[in-house]
Amino acid sequence: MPTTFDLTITVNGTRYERSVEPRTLLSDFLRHNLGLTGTHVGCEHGVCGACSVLMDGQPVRSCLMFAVQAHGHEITTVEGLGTRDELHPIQQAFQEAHGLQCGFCTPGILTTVKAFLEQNPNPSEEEIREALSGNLCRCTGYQHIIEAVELAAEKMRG
Amino acid sequence: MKPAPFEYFAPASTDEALSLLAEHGYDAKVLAGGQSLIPMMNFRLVQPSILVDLNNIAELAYIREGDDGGLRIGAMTRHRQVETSPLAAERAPLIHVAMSKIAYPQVRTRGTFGGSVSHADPSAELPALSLALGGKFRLRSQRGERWVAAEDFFVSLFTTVLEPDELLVEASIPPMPPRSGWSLQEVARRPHDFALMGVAAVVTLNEKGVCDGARLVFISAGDRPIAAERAAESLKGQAPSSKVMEEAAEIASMQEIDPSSDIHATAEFRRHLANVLTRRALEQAFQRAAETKQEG
Amino acid sequence: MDRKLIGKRVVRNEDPRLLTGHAQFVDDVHLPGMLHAAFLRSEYAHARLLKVDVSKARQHPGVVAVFTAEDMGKDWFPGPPLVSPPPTVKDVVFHSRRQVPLAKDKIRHAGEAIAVVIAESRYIAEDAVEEIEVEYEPLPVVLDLEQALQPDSPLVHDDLESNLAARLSQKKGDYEAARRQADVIVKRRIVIERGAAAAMENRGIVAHWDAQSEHLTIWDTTQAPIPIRNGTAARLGLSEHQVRVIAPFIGGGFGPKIMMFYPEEMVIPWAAKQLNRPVKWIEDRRENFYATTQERGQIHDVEMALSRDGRVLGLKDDFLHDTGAYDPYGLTIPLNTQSHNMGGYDIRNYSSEFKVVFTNRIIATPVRGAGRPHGIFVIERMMDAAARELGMDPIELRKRNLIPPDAFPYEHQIIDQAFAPLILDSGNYKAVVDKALEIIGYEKFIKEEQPRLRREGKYVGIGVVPFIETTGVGPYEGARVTVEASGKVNVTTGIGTQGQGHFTSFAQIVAEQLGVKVSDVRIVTGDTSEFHWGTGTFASRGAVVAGSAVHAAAKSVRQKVLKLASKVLEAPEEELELEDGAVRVADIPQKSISLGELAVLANPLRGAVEPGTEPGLESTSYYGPQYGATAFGTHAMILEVDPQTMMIKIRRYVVAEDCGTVLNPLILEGQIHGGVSMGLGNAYYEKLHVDENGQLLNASFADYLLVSSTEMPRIEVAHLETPSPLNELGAKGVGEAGAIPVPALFAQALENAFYDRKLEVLEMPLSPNRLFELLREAQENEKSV
Amino acid sequence: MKIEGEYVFDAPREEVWKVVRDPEVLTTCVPSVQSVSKVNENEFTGEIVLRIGPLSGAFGGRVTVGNEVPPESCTLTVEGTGKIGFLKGVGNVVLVEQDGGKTLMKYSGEAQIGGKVASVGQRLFDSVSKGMIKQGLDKLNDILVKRMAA
Repeated sequence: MPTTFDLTITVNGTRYERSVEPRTLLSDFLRHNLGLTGTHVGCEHGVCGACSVLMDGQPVRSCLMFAVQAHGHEITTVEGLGTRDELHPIQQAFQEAHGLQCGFCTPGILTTVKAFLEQNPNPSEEEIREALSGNLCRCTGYQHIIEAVELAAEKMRG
Repeated sequence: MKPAPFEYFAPASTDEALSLLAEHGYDAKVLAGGQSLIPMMNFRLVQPSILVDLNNIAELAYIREGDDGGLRIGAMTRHRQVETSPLAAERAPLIHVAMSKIAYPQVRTRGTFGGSVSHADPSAELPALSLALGGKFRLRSQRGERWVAAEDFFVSLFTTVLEPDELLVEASIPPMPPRSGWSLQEVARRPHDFALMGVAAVVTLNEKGVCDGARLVFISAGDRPIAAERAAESLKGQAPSSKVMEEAAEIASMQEIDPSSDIHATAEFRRHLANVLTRRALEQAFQRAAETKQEG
Repeated sequence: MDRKLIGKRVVRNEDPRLLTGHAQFVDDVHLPGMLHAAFLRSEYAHARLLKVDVSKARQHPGVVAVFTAEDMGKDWFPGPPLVSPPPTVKDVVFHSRRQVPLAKDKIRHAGEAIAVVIAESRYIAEDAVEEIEVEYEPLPVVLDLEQALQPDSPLVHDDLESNLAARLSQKKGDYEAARRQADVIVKRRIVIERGAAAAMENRGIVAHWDAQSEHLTIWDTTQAPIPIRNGTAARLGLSEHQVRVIAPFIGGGFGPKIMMFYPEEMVIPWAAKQLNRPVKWIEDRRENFYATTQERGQIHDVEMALSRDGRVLGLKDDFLHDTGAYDPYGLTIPLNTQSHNMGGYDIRNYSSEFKVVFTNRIIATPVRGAGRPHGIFVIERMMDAAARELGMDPIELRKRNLIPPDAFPYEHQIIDQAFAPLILDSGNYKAVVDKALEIIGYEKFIKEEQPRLRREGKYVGIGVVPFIETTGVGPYEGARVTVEASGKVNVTTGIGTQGQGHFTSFAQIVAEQLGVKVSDVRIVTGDTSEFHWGTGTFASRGAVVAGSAVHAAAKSVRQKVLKLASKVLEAPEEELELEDGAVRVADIPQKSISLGELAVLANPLRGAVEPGTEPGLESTSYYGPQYGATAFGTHAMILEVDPQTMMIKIRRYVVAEDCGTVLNPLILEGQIHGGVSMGLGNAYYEKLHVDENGQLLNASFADYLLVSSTEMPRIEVAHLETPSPLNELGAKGVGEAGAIPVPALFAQALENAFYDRKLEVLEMPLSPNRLFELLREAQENEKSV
Repeated sequence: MKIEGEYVFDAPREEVWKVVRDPEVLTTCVPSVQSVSKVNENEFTGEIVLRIGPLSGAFGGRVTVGNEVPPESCTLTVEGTGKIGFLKGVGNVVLVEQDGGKTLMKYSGEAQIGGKVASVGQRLFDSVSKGMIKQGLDKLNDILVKRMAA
């Protein structure tokens, strides 16, 4: 049997202790070991952005990290934003502006946008496009996503 | 697309990392940000038997002012840290502006300065910019420490002078001389892709407004960052004019670079772009140099 | 009809699940004891398979089984023909050659599956795949469509005389006679290359055989669950009632997730049954480039005959279509091309023959557009070439040839992709073109802005391209609408859904009829245990065909509601209205009963249901159009190009669209935006690069370039509505529309930008490098003249 | 992929021919060769462990020599297969005498790369092949210069 590593990780505020093979990708760990299947896997080579999660508040590709590397860190996935009954303002904005179609790329976009709006609460359209450059979407042509981010920024500014 | 198995070490100090490298040599692969290495591992193009992960080495992540007034950047400094560093913006604006061109936000939060330089991808910005700014790198192994100038560091595709037991621990970027200007010009299919062609120009004017020195370094123009020395030399002693810039562009694009053909661009198109971008880069760099002259 | 909900910007019912990560996609299915599969795929595009040695892989710790074609025994046979054999058009040739579960004896495209490893984890399965040893005898590769038809070409299928898979010609009027009358003949060769659909979610299947109940459940990323159920049952010798196929949330379809019967769809359920354990296979991105179908490869030789005053007298287009290694999907794509070759123009004389060619490439099946962008690219490029030849404004030339509003239904006298007569049902084409021209400010741009920009040294061009889209084809779809005791409404339909907003647009249709809130209508799609009949989501037919079935079922339930309520409330049906989840007597609002209460009354626990009636407020309806509804649109673009670097910037993008009755403008606009982004990919970014040996050189998102947020322009959309007379909703499809005209539009705008060079674009997609080469060629041609 | 180029050796043609025609010497000049064994006069097999930065892969390979016209020209065929893909190259080598005891080598051929490495590594082919050929020929020249000196 290959060597496994014991790791402690906090995901969406919950602490988990698990034993993993070092080669286990963080994306697979979140989805299959922790059952947090909201994080999606689209390319596994770091281009599509569907697997983006926040590590210590910063957006990262979970397919380009090994789970062991998240030992001792805090991860936020889409499940850590709002709930179905109480959507996070970003999620609300995405529904209102129709910022998603098939919804597959959406979790990675929501986490990316969360970090982005925390750093830049009043972004221009160009800055939004820049911020989303690492998240591919095949359905929307991005326009409604951009409008959703503008709306979310407005909601979060209050 | 799942990586093959490997043995994993996550040393907490540089010394510990060096001892692991000394022990495992060629079999060990260093994992810095992993934004180039892990995709290759996922494709199983790379199957290292041992990974030495530097991400727990806090002492390697810093941006400091150098004794020479330039910048000292620890190997494990994330691109994002450089991108948001006022010190970097002030001391090495060329590097600072390049940061937003490196891949995507999510990659920049992981990718590291030392990792990018050590990976020595001829299409990457940081190797070329380090060279354009006359930077040097501090390499350490259990055998000792050495400084290597950027111009001596890059050997060929993905290959540097780093020995298997050696680690790049720090980059030193000197300040530009007074009356210097710079420019980074790139053409990429999409803004965040590897550039089809790119050029970094750093020029210095003397008090009379004549070019005192220039550096032109090309991205995606050969098997390593390519410095166009003869083109730079041709500018020396000249007052900037479109004629001298065109001549320099011609020399660099036709004689000095050695671009490849791939599915995105033929070597011929790359040379054409190099010519166009060199002229644009020199124009902007001289413009900036002239402005600093007025300020100074 | 006064509509309360149809046509409104209703937010989507499905979003909260998707936004919180709770929507189930195939890879989210986790079953106890589940195993994971990985395929060994051919490195060669064309080779004899001499030996496959799986012995080492079988020994690998954690591996449960390894199967090759040999191991499948009598269960090894090709997939079904998916689209029935071709119609009885004169002299049609069609050789059906279908894909196999695992390659035996011969490899016909790089990426063809050779063996499958089933292991405790995907990681282990991939480790073991590397231990399979294969001996190949490489064969010369068939790639070029013209060379493939030469007598000395190597053969993709050794038992055929040539690589000709099919041939079909269609004629309308008399092209030769038109040619003789013409003042001007314009001839061009147009080349269209392949691209990938590249849905963000790759394909995947989970199969679970329950030996005790003898029941097979399959979760599949398919656009067509019912055909997959039927086919799987047939393959495994089971009743259709023993197989349940669930297409849960799907991360984008765009065509290739159609009822392909992919090798994996044949192998995984079979393996799960063999091993009596659930098996999951999730395609990775690299596999998606090698194992998922693609589209677009064609070569056209076109001729257009015109009169001096700009009337198109006739069109002739003979073309080659690349079907790849097999042709399970019949003639859908080239027939679509033939149907769109005349665009929205009144062309009386038409002649077109296509030859479908086998090559050593992945199978071609429809990808968003499905042959239509090709047809539009051809006719629109010809229009531009003709305008230049005639010295006429390209828009004026188009306007002179548009089908006038009083000519509908317009019969083309050829057949469409569904073998039905190609009839354009309705439209007001000129109004749509004018709308696009008005929004983009065509006259002002041409007369004022462009000259000014040119004086500034800028290369800024304008393009305007009209197009048709045949949509909503048969055979049929069905739906069942049920009012439940809670007062909420349940709707089931057989189609799958991949992000088109069916959970909302269908709910709007039902809510409109039953006076309930859209959010109180629950839509179930893509589960064969919920609805037995239907085909799938393709050809921009979901909203039209399934939507019409939903509409019919909802109307029928409304009748039942009114009938029962009339009895209960003791009021004539005409005086009743359905509002706020209740039936009430108009003008006497206190006299009302909720739908929930009515549903309970309709399902009595005591007493008797009257003879000749059915219990429940429920109805099932089907809709099958005689022929499809045809949408029309016009896109316009202002494009700036850096003449030195070939980098582009789209300054404005306008869409005027007439897809009949608009169900939900928010969703409609989303569909258009997405289509345009894919079309822009087909115009300037997305190309599958295959080398001379059939090796794909860009099997990653680093090298296969999807349009990202930084390239996409803002799109201005205007709607015009000419309801289709073919269905009660008046709907026409729109799912593919956005993608169709973009490459033609881009080419036109580019040529217009390079006003001082003789640039002519006769290929798609372009790239900066290719544009650079074309400009060089143009320059050299000019020199040599 | 087309491969084409020229190289000038600091040795006379006969000497160059000898080493080119001796796959045992020739294969030692292929960067990263691990082992070579002779099948017959014209055919050699061996193993190459290719290392390009982090990329590394073992290839089992075969070199055959054909169409000999001593000391002017021959055809070299190189085939290799490994975990990350396969490679096949056929090249014509022509030697032309130059002044001062030097020899010009002209080579041209076709290389076919397949499998995993082809599908995602195309950006690197040109650079890698150029680099490897240059490295190999430099090494061959070193051997020649040493032989001449000896």
